[in-house]
Amino acid sequence: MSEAPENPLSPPPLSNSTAGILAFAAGAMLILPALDAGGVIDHFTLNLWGKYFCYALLALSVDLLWGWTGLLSLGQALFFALGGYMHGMYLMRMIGTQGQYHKPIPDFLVFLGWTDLPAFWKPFDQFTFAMAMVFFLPGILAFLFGWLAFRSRIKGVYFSILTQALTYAGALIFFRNNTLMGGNNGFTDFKEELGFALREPSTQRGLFVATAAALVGVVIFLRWLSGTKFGLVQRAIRDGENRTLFSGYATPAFKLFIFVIAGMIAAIGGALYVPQVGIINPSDMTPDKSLEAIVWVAVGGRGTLVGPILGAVAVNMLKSYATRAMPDLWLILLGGLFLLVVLFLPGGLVSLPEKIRGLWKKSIPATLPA
Amino acid sequence: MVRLFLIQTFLWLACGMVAEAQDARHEIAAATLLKGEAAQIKALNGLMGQADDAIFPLLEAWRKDRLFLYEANGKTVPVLLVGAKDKEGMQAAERIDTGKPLVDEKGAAIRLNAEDLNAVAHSANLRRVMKAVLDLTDLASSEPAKRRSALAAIGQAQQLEKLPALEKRLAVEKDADVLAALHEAIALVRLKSPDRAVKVAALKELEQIQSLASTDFIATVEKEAKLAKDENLAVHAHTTLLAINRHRSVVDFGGTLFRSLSLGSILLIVALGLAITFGLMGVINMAHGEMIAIGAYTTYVVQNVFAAGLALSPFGFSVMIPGLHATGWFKESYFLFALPLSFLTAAVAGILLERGVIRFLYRRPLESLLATWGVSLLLQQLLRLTFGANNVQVGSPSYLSGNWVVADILLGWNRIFVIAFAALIVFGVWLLLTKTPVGLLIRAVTQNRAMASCMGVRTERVNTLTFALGSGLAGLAGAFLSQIGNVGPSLGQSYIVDSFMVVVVGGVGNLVGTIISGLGIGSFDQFVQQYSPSVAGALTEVPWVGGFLQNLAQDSAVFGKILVLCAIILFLQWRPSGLFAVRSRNLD
Amino acid sequence: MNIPRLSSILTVGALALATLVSPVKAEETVKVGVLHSLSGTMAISETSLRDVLLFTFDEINAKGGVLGRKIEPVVVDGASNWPLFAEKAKQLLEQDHVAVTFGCWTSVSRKSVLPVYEKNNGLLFYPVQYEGEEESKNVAYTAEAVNQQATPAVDYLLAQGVKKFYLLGSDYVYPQTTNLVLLEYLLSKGVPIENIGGGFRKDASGKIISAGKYTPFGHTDYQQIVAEIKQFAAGGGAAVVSTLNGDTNVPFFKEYAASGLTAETCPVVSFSISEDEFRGLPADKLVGQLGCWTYFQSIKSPANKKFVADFQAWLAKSTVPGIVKEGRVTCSPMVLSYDGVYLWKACVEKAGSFDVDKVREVWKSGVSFNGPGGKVTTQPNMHLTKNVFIGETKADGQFKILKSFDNVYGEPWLKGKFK
Amino acid sequence: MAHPLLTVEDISKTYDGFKAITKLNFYLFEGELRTVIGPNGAGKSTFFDLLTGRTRPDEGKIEFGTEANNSHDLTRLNEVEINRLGIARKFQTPSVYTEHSVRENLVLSLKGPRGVFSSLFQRLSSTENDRIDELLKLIRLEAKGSWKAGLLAHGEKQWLEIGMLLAAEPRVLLVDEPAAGMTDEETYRTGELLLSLAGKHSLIVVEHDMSFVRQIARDGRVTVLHQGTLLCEGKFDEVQADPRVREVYLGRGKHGTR
Repeated sequence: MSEAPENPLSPPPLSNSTAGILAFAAGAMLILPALDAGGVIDHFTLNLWGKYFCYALLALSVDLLWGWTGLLSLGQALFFALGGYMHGMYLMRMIGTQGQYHKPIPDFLVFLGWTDLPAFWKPFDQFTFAMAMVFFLPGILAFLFGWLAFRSRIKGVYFSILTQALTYAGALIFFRNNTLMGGNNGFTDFKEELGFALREPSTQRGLFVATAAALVGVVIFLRWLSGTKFGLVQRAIRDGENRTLFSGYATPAFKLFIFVIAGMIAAIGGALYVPQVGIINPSDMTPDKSLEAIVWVAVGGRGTLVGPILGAVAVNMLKSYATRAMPDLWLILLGGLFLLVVLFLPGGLVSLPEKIRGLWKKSIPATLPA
Repeated sequence: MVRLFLIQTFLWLACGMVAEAQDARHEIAAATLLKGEAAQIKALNGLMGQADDAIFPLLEAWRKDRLFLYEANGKTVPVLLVGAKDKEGMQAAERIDTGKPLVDEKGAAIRLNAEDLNAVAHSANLRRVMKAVLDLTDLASSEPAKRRSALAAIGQAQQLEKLPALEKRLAVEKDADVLAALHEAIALVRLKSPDRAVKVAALKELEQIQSLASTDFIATVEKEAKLAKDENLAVHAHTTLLAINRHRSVVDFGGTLFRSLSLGSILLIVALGLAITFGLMGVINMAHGEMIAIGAYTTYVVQNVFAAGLALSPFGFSVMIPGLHATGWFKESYFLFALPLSFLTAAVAGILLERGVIRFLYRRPLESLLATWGVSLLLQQLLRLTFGANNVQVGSPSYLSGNWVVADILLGWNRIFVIAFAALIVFGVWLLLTKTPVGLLIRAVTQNRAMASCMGVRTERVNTLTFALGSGLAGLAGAFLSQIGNVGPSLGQSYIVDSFMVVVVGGVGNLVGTIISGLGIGSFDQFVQQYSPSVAGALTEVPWVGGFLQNLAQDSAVFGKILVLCAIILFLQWRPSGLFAVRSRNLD
Repeated sequence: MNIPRLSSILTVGALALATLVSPVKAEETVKVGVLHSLSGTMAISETSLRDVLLFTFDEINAKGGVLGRKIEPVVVDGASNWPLFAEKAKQLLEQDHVAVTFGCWTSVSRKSVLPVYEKNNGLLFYPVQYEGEEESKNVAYTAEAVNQQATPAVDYLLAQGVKKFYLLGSDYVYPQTTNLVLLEYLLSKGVPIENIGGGFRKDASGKIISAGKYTPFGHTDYQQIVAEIKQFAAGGGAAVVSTLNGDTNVPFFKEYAASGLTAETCPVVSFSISEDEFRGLPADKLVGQLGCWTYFQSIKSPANKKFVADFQAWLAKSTVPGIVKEGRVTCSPMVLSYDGVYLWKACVEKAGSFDVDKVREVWKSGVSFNGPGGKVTTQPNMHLTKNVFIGETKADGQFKILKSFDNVYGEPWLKGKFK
Repeated sequence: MAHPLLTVEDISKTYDGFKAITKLNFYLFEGELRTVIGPNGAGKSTFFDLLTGRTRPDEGKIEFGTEANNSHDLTRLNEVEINRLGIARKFQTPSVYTEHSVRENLVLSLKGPRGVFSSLFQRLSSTENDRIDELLKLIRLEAKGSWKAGLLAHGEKQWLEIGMLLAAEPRVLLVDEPAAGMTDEETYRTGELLLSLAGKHSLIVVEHDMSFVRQIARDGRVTVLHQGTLLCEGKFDEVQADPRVREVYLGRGKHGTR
């Protein structure tokens, strides 16, 4: 035997890029809060990075489906927001009587004429219950929807459009004030989490560390998943679902599993997002938000682990910068940039160095993408 | 006293006498100068029933702020400004009391600028009196529509003293519709009669003519009868109410059918372009909504070109599009010009989009979704910077306003037009695709690109052409939506989800499917909207989620939308590739 | 190879951010935040407020600024995205250290930035009619409270002999709260419950807790609702109280006109349509419909004439990208923004400091300003006393003033007041 | 006579009015290598689709199993269930996972559990590794085990797909045009490989290339389909001599038999 037989089912050594992202996130987890505590960067910056990391989790969930399984879901924002809402319900209960009405139930219930807490709100007084629901509700919804969709072999564009419909329906329901989930205003004005005041920088630092840790954890999990036979099947579904099916793999079950996992990853992002951003409302679950997350993945580079994170951070950084620096033109800038990436850089930012190297070597200008 | 006056009025009317032209003018002129609402109301009441041709235009002008007070030498003269404005905005002035031009001491006509004058004031109460005056005048109007609206107003006012005048009209009135309105008005007024027998007869009459407008008044009768312990009358009133409500449910059903058809047509119109770009070409064009917006803005521009022109300031540069200053019939015809132009503009935009972006992405459909979404963001902001962030105003030509009532079901002309138009463009597209060489090429390329290419078809061109057609249809849809909805930068966003739903449910690549699914989704939505509040109670019986469903069903507009989406998800369980799937034996 | 590549990209990003972190402090100016949506769905309304604020700053700067310092506006785009509003508010307060912010339109945007202002003890001037039920020491509500709009309008309708009221709104907090207050108010005025249209919502025990018909944002199909109103109004004496928001007014009114309903048969009083919104409506079809605000462009006072003329002149020579110059009008939220800037200036000058606590103390002591809509006076509850006008629309898109109520005290807490 | 492994009786299938298969009867016995020929549109692919559960027949029965009272009704099963019974299919255009390595392609196809959760924690045993090496050698790709399958030549992909079928150790192999795109030498080797499989496995091979058919049908029977019906069945020489076959399929010219 000329070469040692490699075993595809043992995870290959960490690739440089994954190691890079892990090192970066782990580093950020320690360094940024330290810088913040030391007054080198302001609380705003730390908070902003916390938000970017939550978006990175959302982007990873999109990529798990789109980049690795070939399922373009326009519904990830729904799971993200649901995760946020589940955590938000706990945070709303923790406001106690510090609201505008100084009543023991959330303000929006008071003005809707409620005097007692509706039954489905009651268990959310418990942090553990709320955290469990962060996983369960999006998980159950993803399971139900995925079961229906995959069972009837809805795929490709149909799947995208159907998930868009799901998100849209979710947003419509949550927009209603009478859903008793805060309506258009959603949840805001949170006061404390587990007894820590949310406006304290130290609490925010803690949340940032939790977010960075969650990101590292998810990256490690996805890294592991991609190395298992499951990962092989997953990518096989992307490249040739029929072959997979005729090889005896019940692809609907695999897709369903991934869909649920992706929904939960998005939900973790959403749950961490809420206390750091301070608001969750239905506009976060519109199809547009999902599309935005897909943009991050496309810009960063799909089918990789680094790409979604890089894309989420880079695009949002640009957005943060441009909405102040060029409030009238930033959409044109962003839309245009995005168009260029899709057209001329299908591999996203992660493929940029290679592309540049390619250009460097060839004096002939690159041809248009196929 | 009033009654006498009215009888007198009708005597005049019957004789066709035109009297006291001077007097009515003088009375109105005097009324404009009176201080206080009460005095003015009294003065105007004096006009009640006078059949003077001057009354109508003068009171109309008063209501529309075209009567002005001209002050000179300490005297105030009420005037009406007539004729076209000249360069300084001056118009000829006409004295109200005489109807003659306003002249200065030397006898020269005075021209005035409306901007410099105070319009004669009027309050809602005053306008109501004016309307009452006009109503009675209108009873003898030559236009049946006017007579009818006058009768409706008189009936609702329920003034017994007007009864004789109404009864007189019974003999004179020939128009069947107006006669029905007259009967209704008389019966309504008679509900106020102190005579119990008259009341019961009036109830019978109302039941017979199935008067929807009368329910509140009958309910009052029922309530009063109960208070007066007149059980019998109360029962009479109640049965009448039940009968009318039965009629109402028939009307509601008919109305819902019509609204279904109209909403379905709108969905069809907005989805048709998509059925071509997405259905036939497989391009997911998220900028489809912006193509619709482009069509709507084109209509806006055309409208303004026919009027006074349009000044725009894109990116801070001022651009002036001159206007034709058209009037009357020609101005109203702007919409007919706007239709082809919005098609063309959107088609050109489509060509640019196809050549600039989409042609690189034919093999990557999901990425065409992303790229066109970027285009959609870009276009929205461009529209915003060009036309402003606000909605712009697109008026409806008079032939698209108003409505037609059939058996108490209201059919708006704009809606009828939309339905007819949808039928027309569907037919047009069908003709184009099946009966023309271009259509043959389009179908050939969309079915088998490689083969068509081998046969010498220039597939690139056909792609561009097909995309242009789809975009053009979106533009056409935009022209139509401008008639029923707002025209603003994010206009297209409201329709994009719906359009995709229609195409997907219909089955990609199938026009018949698109038609059926458009109409089906429209009907589903309208029926849920109409009937969901009445089933809300029953929904509590659903296990687990009953309370939630009931709560949801109360908001019928949202419930309709949500149920449509759920129904679509379940429908695709049954037919995963839409109503009319193109079944193939190929491996995907 | 990959690690340095990645880190280099991130370094560039961090550098870009660093430029934001260290804003250059200029001593002769005072930074003022402008936080409105210039893109997204709310840009339709909010862009005009940005315009009028820039105009006001220029006007004040031309006269020497505030406390001798020129106003330096920091304009950010909230992009109709509420979490972004919160982020931008943080940026304004924590990085730009603005002395005051003028901004927000929707309730949700205000709610999303409120904790940020409270945490940093900032000051936000909020100019748009709102639902009340809120009182923060960090927000100066120049906006109309419900009793400066809805209840006067209903009083007017009752006086006009209207007997039946159909409540219609977009499904969000402002319409819901307004209709709750109106339900109580109408019942207290003796309007029987069957004469209130739009439907009722009951709680678990069957008690009516809210009224009105609600449609989602961006709803485009009002056929069914208009048909319902047509039946509701068939017997005469009815009016529609509309709290429909933004875009949805256009399809509603187009449908309304097409159904043959007019201001005479069934007037609509809208609380969200100002002159600015009217630019997108077929005004000729809506003649006679009612509006209720604390300012109309048609007010014939010298102060207003000057304001309108100056604003138009400023627009004509403005070079700000994205400013539309033609066909512009002024409206209540714009004037309340304008009044807000001048009230802030007055408070700052009286306090002799930009310090938020000092400025607030002056505000609470009662400061007046003669604005285009007449005199406005600050109240201890952070709201404004102002004149209320009821007007009806004319074919040229302006309002004719029918009635005015002088010096109406802004009262945010109305729920339960009329039982 | 033994009970057939695969019993197809009176099946029909119509697509939008087009009769793809009409009243077809077909029996395959254990260990048999059956060659199916027929002009384009004869219904060969539809026939495979029906056997593998990709579509369902409008009528007729398809049963799998050598015992009459213990056979599986394939018309009620889906692709996955049929595959798990041991019916593997090779598609007309080579269908391999282009982004996976050749080795991974085989790993995915190895006989073994196919469930979601088992796949999460499954590790390759050394026997399985040996089996993969063996297969790589058989399909002559041992030097290219770590290549991306997408980079292989067309013929190599065909081989890989056959290898993937074998990895699953099926009872029946449905092979659709295995020789397409191969050189003469490769074609010959493919034929030999298929012949070597007969006996251990049962095979149905659809093919156009007549010299290839002649090679693999030397011992077995040939079925000729025409317009969705069975035209005739028998030894290659008998079939070739049949005037009806000559007319519809071979008769049109000298290039009929190469």
